[in-house]
Amino acid sequence: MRKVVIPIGPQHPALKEPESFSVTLSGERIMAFSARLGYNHRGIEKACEERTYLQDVYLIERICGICSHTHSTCFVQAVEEIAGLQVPKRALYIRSIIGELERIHSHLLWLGVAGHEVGFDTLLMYTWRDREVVMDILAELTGNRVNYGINLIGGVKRDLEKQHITDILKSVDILEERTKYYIQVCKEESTLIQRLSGVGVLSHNDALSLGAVGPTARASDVARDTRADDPYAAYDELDFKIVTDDHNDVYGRTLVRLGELMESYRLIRTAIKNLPEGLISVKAPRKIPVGEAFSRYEAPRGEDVHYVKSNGTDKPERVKVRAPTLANVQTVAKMLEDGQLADLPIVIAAIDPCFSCTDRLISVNSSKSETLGSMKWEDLRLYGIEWHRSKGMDFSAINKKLAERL
Amino acid sequence: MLISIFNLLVFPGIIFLGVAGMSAEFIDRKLYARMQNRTGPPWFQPWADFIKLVSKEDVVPTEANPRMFRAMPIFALTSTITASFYIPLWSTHALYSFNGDLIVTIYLLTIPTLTYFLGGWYSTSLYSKIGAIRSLTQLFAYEVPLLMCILAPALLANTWSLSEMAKFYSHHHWYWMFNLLGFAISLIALLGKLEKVPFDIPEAETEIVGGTFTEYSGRLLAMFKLSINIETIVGASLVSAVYLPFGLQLTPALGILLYVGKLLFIISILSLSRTIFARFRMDQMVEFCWKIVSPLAFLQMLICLILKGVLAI
Amino acid sequence: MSDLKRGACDMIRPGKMLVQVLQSLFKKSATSQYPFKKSEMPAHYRGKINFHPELCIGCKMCERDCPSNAIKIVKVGDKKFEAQFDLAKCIYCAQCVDSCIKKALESTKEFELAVLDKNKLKVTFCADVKKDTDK
Amino acid sequence: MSKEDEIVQSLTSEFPLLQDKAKVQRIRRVVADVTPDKFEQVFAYAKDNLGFSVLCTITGLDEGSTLGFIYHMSRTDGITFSLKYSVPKDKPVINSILQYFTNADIYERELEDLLGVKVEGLPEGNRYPLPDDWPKGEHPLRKDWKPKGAKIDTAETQVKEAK
Repeated sequence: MRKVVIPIGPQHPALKEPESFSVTLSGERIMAFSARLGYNHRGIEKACEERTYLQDVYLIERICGICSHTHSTCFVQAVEEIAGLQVPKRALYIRSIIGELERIHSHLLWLGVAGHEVGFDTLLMYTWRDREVVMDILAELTGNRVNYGINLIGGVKRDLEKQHITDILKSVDILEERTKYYIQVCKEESTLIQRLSGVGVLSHNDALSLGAVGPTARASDVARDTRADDPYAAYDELDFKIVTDDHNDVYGRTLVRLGELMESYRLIRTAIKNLPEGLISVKAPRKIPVGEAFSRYEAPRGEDVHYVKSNGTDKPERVKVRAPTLANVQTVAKMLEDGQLADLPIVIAAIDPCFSCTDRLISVNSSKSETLGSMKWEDLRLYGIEWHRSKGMDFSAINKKLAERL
Repeated sequence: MLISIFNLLVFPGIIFLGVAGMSAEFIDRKLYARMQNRTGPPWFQPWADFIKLVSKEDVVPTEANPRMFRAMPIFALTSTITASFYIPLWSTHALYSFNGDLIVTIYLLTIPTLTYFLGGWYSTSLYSKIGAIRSLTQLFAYEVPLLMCILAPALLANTWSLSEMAKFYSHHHWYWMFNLLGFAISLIALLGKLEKVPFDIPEAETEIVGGTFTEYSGRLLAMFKLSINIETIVGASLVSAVYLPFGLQLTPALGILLYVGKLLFIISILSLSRTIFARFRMDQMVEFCWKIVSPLAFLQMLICLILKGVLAI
Repeated sequence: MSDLKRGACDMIRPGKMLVQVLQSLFKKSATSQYPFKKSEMPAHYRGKINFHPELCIGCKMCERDCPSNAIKIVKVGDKKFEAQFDLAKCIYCAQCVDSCIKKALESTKEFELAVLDKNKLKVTFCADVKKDTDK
Repeated sequence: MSKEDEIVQSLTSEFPLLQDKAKVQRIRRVVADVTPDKFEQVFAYAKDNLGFSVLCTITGLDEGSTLGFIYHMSRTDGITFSLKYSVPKDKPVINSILQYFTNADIYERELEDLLGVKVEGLPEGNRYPLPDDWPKGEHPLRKDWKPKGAKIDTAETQVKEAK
C-alpha cells in the first residue's frame, strides 16, 4: 500500500494543546514519526529577565496550568538557595502538601484523558468528577483552583487552619476510596487493558538512555524519583515508596500513576500528622545577591529542572526551565516504533504531555512589524465579515440588532 | 398512489422514522449522560443540532468529487428508509413483503456503510480516507456474523421473508427463546454497523478527527446524521422483528406499546455498551469478530438446524 | 491479546464498571447547573480586587509589585488617591493585597467578570466616593 | 569524606587544570568550569567514570562578550554536576554531545534558536522552539535582543506614555 503522511496537529482532537506531529503510515502501521515542538513558546525565560523576582514567581507559575505549583516551587527554591534563606519547616510542609494535592489532581486528570483517548469516556467523566474534590480543596487552601499563588520567596503565603486540615483529610479519604475502585477497573476491565497493554513499549535500557523521567521512566522499572533522590521541601522527613512497574508499556504507566495516587494520600496524611508549628515565611530581600542555583522538583509528569542566575539586582540574570515533558517527548518516537495509528493518541497521552510547560517563548508581536505579523482582533472580525459578504452572506442587519440589544 | 406517497413520506417513511430516530438519539444521549452521572441534553437537543446543521452552509472541498460527495448522504438516507418497508413493526405484516425480503433488508442496511466509505473516499482528505478504509474493513468483520445469525431464525422458520418469519414465531410461541445467542450477536453487529463505541473505530475522533465525516458540513452532514439515527431505528426494528417476535397478535395499541418497549430495550443495551467499554483497535475488532463472534453465530445456525430436525418443522 | 501472554491483569472482566454505571442512573447528577445556580467561592478566594481609598497612603507598592501592570495609583488631592485597575490585565494573584502595608486592597469573591466591551474592565475606585462608582 | 568531595577529588586528580574550578556548591551540587578544549574530556569522564548518566538540560547564558553553556547532569543518588564552559560571542561554535546523550538534540536545537550558537554535528531536523518563519539572526535570549516593534508594557513605559 502507498505510504501516507498524516499530520497530527497543530490542531487535532487528540492534542489538548497545539503541537505538531507528522506520522508516516503504511495502512494502519506507523513507519515514521516526527515532532515539531514550539507552538506554545511564550517567551517566559526572556520575560523573567525583565521582571523582578517577586513578579517572576507569578509568571513562572503560569508556565503551566496543571503543574503550576511545581514550577513556582522549583523557582522559589533556587532563589532561596541563592539568597541563603532558611525557610521555616512549616512552610516546607505546606509546600509538600500542596504539591501532593497537585499530583493527585494531575494524575486523576491524566487517567480521564487516557480513558478518553481510547474511547472510554465513562472513565473520563468519573475521574474528572472526582477530581473536583481535590480542586475544591485547593481552592479553599490557596484561593484558586489552579495557579495557587501560595509560594513566596522565603515561605508560603497562607497557613493551614484546623478547618482546612479536617477538610483535606476528609477529601483524601473519599479520593482513596475512588482510586481503589479505579485501580480495580484498570486491572480488570478487559477492553481497557487490551488498548493499554503492550502499547508504546519503552524498554528499561531505552528509558535510561533516552533520559525518560517521572512515571514514564518508573513504568520501565527505573526507580528514579527526585523526591527521594534529591529531597526538597519536606520530603526528607516523609517516608514514601517509589512506585515502579516492569510492564514498560502504557498499562504500566497507568498502574504507576494510580500507585502514586495511593502514595500521595499516605504522604498527605503523614505530612499533616507531622506538621510542625511555627512561622510560615521569612522575609526575603528584594535584591538577591550574586549567585546561581540549580533546583529540581518531582512534578506529576517527572523531574522539573530550574536554573537561576542572579546578578545582584532585583531582576534575575537568567532563568532556565526544563519541563519534564521535554525530556519525555523524545521517548515517543521510540514508543511508536512499529505501532499503529490507533495507538498514537494514547502513547502520546501516556507521557502526560504538557506542551505549555515545554515551550516557553514567542515574541511579543506588533501589528506593524512585517516579519512577525499578526492580526488584531478587530481586523480579524472585519476580515471575517468581508469574507462572508463576498460569499453572499450579510450579517450587518443581525449585528445591528444584536448591538441594540446589548 | 396516495397511500404510497403517504407511506413514503409519513409512515413508515421519512417523518415517522425521522421523529423516531431523533427520539432514539435523545434517549441514547440522555442514558449515556445519566450513566456517566451527568445531566445530559434536553429533549430538543437532537432537533436543535439538526436544525443548526441544516441552516449552515455546505462546504465541498475543492479536491473532492462534488457529485459523489453530495450524492452519498442522499443514498444513505434513502436506503435506510427503504429498508424499513420490509420489516414488520408491531404486527406480523410488513408494508411490503416477498420471499427473500430478509436478504434485501440486510443488503439495504449495508448501503449506508458503503456510502460512508465512498463519501469519505471522495472527500480526498487523509482523515476521511483512513476513516473510509476503516469503515469498510469493519464492514467485512461484522457483516458475516450478522448475516449468519439472522439466517438462523430464518432457517428455523423455513422462510426468507420477514413477515412470514413473524407469522411463524407467532404460532410457535416460545421458539424465539432458542435464538437468544443470535440476539446477542446481532446486537454486537449492530454496534459495529452504527459505528458506536466500542466499534466507533471509523470515526475515532482522537485518532482521525471526524473519520469519514471530517469534510462534511451543513445539510450534507445533517443528512448523514439523520441517516445514522434512522439506521438505529431500522436496525433495532430488524433485530426486534427477528429475535423478539412475541406479542405480535395483540391489539394495535398494545402492539405499538410493546414495539416501543422492545426498541427502548435494544437502544438502552446499545447505550450501556457504549458506556462500559473502551474502543477496540481495528485489528482487535477484526480478530474479535472473526474468532469469537463468527463461530458463535455459526453455533447459533447449528442449534437452529438441529432443532429443526428434532422438532421436525 | 498480548495482555494474556504477559499476565498483565489479575482477571478478565469486560464491563467492570457496569454496576457503578447502573447505580449512577439513579443518583443525582454531578453536573452543576452553573449559570442558573450560582456557585459559592471559598472564603479566601482571589477574585476581583477591591480598593479602600480612605486607607491608601500612596506608597505605590502595589503598582510596583504587580506582575502584570494592572494597577495605577493616581494622586487626586491632598492625601487622596484613586486606583485604576485594568481587570483585563489582572491575573488575580493578589500580590497587591499582600504588598499593601495599610490593607487598602482586598480580594473579593467576585469572579464573573466576563464582558463584551473591554473598556468596561477598566475600573476606577474614586477617592471621594467610598464605593466603586464605575459599576 | 562526602560523596561530593570524592567527585571533586576524582576530577581534580584526573584533570589538574580543574584545581580551583571544581567545587561543591552545596550538598548534592557539584559545579566545575572548564576551557572549551578540555570540555569534552571532562564531560566524557563524568559520564563514564563518575556515573552521571542523565543529562538534565543544557543552559545557555549570554555573558556579555562570551556565551556560556552549562551541562547539567545527574546521577541516581541525587548528586547533580554542572559543567560549564564559555566560547567567545564572535565565534559561537560548539560541538554536539549527541554521541554521549542521544536525547541532547532538542536542548542543542534550543541553544541554536535562542542563543544563536552553531552546534557542530547536529543532524538536519526541525528547529525548536521558534516558528519556521522566524527571521534569521534573531536570537531572543541574547541580552542585546529586544522584541522588535513591540511595546514592552512596564511601569516605566506607562509613565512615559502618560507624559
